[in-house]
Amino acid sequence: MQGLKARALELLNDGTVSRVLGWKIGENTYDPEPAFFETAEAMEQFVYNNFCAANLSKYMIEASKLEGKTLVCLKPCDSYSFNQLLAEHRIDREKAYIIGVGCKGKLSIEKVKQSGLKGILSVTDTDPLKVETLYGDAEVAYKDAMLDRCHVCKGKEHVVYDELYGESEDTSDADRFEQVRAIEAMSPEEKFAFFQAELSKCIRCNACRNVCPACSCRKCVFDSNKFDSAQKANVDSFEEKMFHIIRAFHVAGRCTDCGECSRVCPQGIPLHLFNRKFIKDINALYGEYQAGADVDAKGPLTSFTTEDAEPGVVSQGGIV
Amino acid sequence: MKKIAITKLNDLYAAIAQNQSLLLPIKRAGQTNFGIWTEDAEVDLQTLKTVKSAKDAFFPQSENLYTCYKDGKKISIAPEKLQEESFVVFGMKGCDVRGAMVLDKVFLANPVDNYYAARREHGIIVSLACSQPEESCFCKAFGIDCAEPEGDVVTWLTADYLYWKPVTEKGEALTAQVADLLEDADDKAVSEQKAAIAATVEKLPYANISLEGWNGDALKEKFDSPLWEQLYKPCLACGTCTFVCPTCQCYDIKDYDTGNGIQRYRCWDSCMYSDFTMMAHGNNRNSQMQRFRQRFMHKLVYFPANNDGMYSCVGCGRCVDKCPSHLNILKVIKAFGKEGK
Amino acid sequence: MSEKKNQAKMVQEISGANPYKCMKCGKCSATCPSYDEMDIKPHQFVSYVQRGDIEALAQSKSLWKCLSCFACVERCPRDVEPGRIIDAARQIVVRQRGGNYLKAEEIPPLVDEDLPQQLLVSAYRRYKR
Amino acid sequence: MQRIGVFVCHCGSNIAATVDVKKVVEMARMEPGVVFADDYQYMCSEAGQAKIGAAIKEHNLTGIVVCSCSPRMHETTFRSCAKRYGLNPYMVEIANIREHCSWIHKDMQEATEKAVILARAAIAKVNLNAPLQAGESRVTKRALVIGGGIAGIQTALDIADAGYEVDIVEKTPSIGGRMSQLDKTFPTLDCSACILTPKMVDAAGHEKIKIYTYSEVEKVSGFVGDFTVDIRKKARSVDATKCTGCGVCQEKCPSKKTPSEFNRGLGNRSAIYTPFAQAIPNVPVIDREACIKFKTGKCGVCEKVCQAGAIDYAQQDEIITEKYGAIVVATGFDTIKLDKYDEYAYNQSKDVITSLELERVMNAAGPTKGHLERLSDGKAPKEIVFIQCVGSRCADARGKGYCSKICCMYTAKHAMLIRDKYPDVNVTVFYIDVRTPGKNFDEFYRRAVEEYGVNYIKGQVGKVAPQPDGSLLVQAADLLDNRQIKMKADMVVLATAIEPDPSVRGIATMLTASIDTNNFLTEAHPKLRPVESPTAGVFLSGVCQGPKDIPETVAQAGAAAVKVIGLLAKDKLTTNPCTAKPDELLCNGCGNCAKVCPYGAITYEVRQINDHGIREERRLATVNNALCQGCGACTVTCPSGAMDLQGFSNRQLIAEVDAICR
Amino acid sequence: MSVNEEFRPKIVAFCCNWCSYAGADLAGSSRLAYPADVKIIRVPCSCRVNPMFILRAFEKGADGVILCGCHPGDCHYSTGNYYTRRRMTMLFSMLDFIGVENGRTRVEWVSAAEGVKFSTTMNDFVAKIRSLGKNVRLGDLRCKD
Repeated sequence: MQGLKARALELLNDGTVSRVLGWKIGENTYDPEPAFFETAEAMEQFVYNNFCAANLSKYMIEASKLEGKTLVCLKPCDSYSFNQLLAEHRIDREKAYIIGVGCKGKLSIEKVKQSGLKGILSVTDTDPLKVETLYGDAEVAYKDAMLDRCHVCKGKEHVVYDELYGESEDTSDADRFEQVRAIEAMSPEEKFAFFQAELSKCIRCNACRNVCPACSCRKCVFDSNKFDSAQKANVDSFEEKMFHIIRAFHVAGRCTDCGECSRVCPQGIPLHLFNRKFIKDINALYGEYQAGADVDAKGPLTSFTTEDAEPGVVSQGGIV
Repeated sequence: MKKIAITKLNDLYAAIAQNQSLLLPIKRAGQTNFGIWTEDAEVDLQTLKTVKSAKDAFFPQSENLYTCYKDGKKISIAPEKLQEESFVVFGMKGCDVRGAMVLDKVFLANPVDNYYAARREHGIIVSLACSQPEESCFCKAFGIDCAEPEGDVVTWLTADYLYWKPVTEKGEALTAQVADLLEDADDKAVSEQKAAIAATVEKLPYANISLEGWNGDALKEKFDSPLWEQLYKPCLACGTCTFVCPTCQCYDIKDYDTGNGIQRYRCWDSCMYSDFTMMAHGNNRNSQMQRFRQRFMHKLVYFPANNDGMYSCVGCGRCVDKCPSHLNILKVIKAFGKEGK
Repeated sequence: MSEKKNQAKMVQEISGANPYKCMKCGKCSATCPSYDEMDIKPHQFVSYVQRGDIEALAQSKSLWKCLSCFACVERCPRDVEPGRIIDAARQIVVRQRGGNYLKAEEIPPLVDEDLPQQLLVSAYRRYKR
Repeated sequence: MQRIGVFVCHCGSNIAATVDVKKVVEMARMEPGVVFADDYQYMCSEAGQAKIGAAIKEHNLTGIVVCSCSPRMHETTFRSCAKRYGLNPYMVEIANIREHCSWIHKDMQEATEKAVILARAAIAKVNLNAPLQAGESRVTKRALVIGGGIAGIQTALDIADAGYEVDIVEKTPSIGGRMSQLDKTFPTLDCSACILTPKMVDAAGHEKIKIYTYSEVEKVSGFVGDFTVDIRKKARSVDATKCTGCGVCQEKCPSKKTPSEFNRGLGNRSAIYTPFAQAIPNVPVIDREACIKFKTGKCGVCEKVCQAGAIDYAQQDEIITEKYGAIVVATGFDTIKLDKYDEYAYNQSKDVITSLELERVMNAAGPTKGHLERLSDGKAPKEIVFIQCVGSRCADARGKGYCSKICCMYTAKHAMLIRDKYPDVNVTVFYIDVRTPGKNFDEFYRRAVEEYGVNYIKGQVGKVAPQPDGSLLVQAADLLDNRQIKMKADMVVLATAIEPDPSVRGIATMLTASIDTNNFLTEAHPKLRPVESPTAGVFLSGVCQGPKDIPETVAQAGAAAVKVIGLLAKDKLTTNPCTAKPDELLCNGCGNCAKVCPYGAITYEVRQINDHGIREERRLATVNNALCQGCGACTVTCPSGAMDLQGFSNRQLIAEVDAICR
Repeated sequence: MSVNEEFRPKIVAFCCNWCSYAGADLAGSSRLAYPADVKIIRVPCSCRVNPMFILRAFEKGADGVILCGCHPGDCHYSTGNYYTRRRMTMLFSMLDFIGVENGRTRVEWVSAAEGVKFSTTMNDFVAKIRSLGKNVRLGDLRCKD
């Protein structure tokens, strides 16, 4: 981390970049916040640890409007989001100096809490995590504290960068589509009950949307009056279904599966399931596609072949 | 002081629910929130903080105000019925109870909000002491005693018993309804728990955070501080902090066309949203910095200025736990503290 | 009847070939080194599959005369690949019969490293009985 | 708030027999915005229209709904009616209560209920209608033809004969194209040059036609009626105004080892050359790659021998910018590469040639002066094998999935010509199918078999193996006799698949004209608009659109010309007002809408924006109304809803949905 | 709902102007009956239909939504229906995924000459929706009468 900080400082000092987009040390190990650093003094608060989960690529939209280059720290999976934003002209490659930072799977304090620990006073980002709580000390295995998305890691390679710093590891140890398949196997009644229970928790805080690098619209369709669709919680829950279906549809073929939506949901709704369902369908019907892997790739929903499957395939046994 | 064995809690719930609806923390799809008790509900008193506060009980996230019906070209209006039956909110923590009192300042002041007032009048609060406070709790800074919260009835949960102490008339009446299930108890176990809680609270990292300088007098100096420009940057402009907050009281009024008429409803709004207080001419706050600043200035400066020094933060720490960018009121207070202001 | 259909379906599944794509150009037969020894010619294989007459294929000399040289597979312009079809038919016969010409342990010394794997597998099938 | 009038038509008894029109009128009066409703026997009649007109005037109507027959029938009628009475024609909506209601339902109550709902939906929509103005754009009365083969020449001649200026851009040094390389043409066996050359001369001499040879289209901007095109005139190194075409330079040029493109590499040409004797213009070019002067600085023979002083080594490429109203693509074809067909030994043996190479061999001006001989040893072949469908009708990646269409006929022609001129030569044709639809085509093929004794064998060749004695062993199947054939041949001719000329890809991109998976240009409609590209103002001529023979090419060239003439004859183009329209405050500039636009109507520009006080430069989508046809594909691709379709806006369609589901 | 009162579904049919709407006109002029439950909305091309419209219809009480366009390859705008095909496949798959009965939505290619197909398609679709019953999973309760 010190090396990364030193390198960032060097680039800031020699004028290569006008600011650094990274993480600022939090109150504790586990709550670093995304931050812009413009001075050497500010850089003292720079931190990069295993709790730095936030995907910084979306902040580059605003950073691209600023004078000078922004040094941005991207983890391997974040670099896909960066590419996708680049493909959609939302950010300017020339305005970014990308340090591809190493990632060995990111940790989540929620996961630590889910292991039953309460009143956490301090925690390390080591394997195992050493946790000091008001009610005693404990240890949590690194894998157990890792974000769900890291269990289906996209790999250790950055798809775009100017220089690399630190080692990465492919932390995948689960089947990416296992949950999707499990739901597909349910009866319509079970599926409906499952999603009804999950979506009824939704408080329409829009965190999923606002954190999503694919949801980069200046004004979301749910915030405008274009479709007479509500941004805020409605008396009937239909709006939540509408919101999540349409949101998933809008990012279909553009979602890099970065998992930020599920990470930030205050109600723990597995929102990535919607996106992954689309990814799975796209892979099955239109060929393997990873958004953000290739800036020049044609998106699956903005292209076609004359031989595509008919929509009826859904009622004829579904898309396998 | 009364008590009931925790093995018999379900009987207690059933007894309460017989006479009025009962809201209490229920775990659903992995998350605990206040909900209406049913036979098969999974009651969860172990989770310290429900994701959303108990605010919904008195000020629901969405509620109908009235409906317009159309008959040919004639229009008639049918107001929504106000709350007429009593209900019990069980398991509110000290911070949430105080949160309701903050809301009272807003909705019960003239002009009184009828919808809210009716719910407050018919709601009976059974609060629960926090046996195991957590690191993000800082209610003590606002003078709240989580070991003995306010409410109509106060309860304490120990390993074996729920201790029950009616405080108000409403509380006494409720106690009378369930008297058959309760047995008399002494204060010993409760005193022990209160002492233990007090000891834990002292160890909480933010329990004694200083609010010095946060009051109506600080308005201009705080408002103009350059710190906001730095602090807001990671904010995603989502509404998580406002929606989990027990005191955020802003709402928006919207219309819904059902095809048979128009329903006018109100729903929580968030000062983090770009259309917050949007008017025909546009918006007063057109940058996220201004919206971000609004939230904290409101809680720590404007509100106390208008309400005899009462902050509209109760230190529940939900926003601290839930902010996707790990921003929170504590970091704001501390940032200003460092500046020496 | 349904047994016939099943076998034809199985041939298609095993070979991955779609006999209906054949446009009867005969390039397979033109290219086949064992043509003269076959009673059913490579370009005719697909007709048997289309008719569902796998039994006739199974009884044919061709089944055992195909060298699995894959010249037809290589040159078929329609991706029908008769070599795979006959290989699939052979496999069905082998599955029905069971029993092998060779013992497993006898194989490694006989294997030439330079031989294509596909050829080996197909040879195992042929000399299995 | 709109002031809407609703007019319910009885259509005699067509509607009134099953729909209670009075009830529809009564119900319509209840709908928001409706200030007037009435019914009439025949709304489309003069009296009916007068009724509408009177109501527009009397009630100050801002929009009208006509409940009648299908809009496909009378929408135009009622729109012009509205216009006559001072109402914007796009403030009219039709509720189809005849085809979609009265004619298919028997029960009066049911049909009436449905008619009310349909009327209600139309009213809900018209409440949100906005007046639309059809735009106008000017037409530059000049056409560009890309490609100077028979397709391009014919198109240019037809356009020019109608009195419009045409420019032809041809990338090689001469016009003429593939047809100029052919020896004879089927089914008449007349000499290709004899029928093509006069056309070339006509084109060159036509006062309305300007020919840019050795030139390429470099950039295209604009849209139908108003294209701006940059043409790169490559440096010829010869001053065309001075050159007399005497040919001495070519004779004297010491660099003579460059394979001749015109002869398909079967012979050589000099560094300074005209591709063939009848080239137009008859002005040579210097191939700078091959020229000794350009390579070493020494030589200069051509300059010395040129009496006219036309040689100009310093000549530079020239960019010509010209405006056009219409563009015709006539880029033609080439044969596919045979690298992947090892079994035919094309790369191993000189005696395995393509049919196009055979054309050159047979041609009196070709590398063998028209003598049929083996290219390896110059001996006269005794046994010739033709192989059909080489790379055509191929499902795999080696070839093309389509039928090249011309091979059956030219092979019959070749076989016939050989048997005619060299009766002692045996000719065998291996075929999969013989396809000869066309006037006098099958008769032609039968003559080859019946009169000329060409041996047609149903079956494909599996392998051609060059033998040590110089012959070729052909191994094939005779499917009808069920035997395998192994025969020796002296020469093998491959009917090689044709494919669009590779240059078409770049041109299609410049024109935003779509191409299919085989690189053929896509037509606007496969049946009804076969010579138009989906991109307005772009037309297709010849094989660039799909395989075809000369008469078909000429016919299509004429058809394309007629379409161009029809376009150029107009002074102004009226544009469809129901076009896509982006909301500049919502647009992200992400570029997805342009990806699905079939007409290339969407481009992006960076503009200064004032978004509620926030001033910044943004990349924004702009729609060219002259190009947009109003399909709406972009609107659904746009996640923020910035892109909307006028006349079928999101809110209008939602209003209809709401009204129906109410 | 009483037993003898037949369930009358609300069905929205989006038809492209060039093929399917004309097909529906042909069904009309050929007097080929289909239930009055079907109400047609005219769109320029099937690719104009936003998934939002379909969800909106269900929200407001529709029991079935059918989308008709030109046959693939015959689109008036040459490629519109190819995009429709992918979009609707995705949308329908998602509706199925969240447990909405998958017969409630359908895409059918109907040309201007296929009046018979239009009519049989609508008859068939209405029968399917009747068998599925009222749409309860994808509607806003406030819009139910």
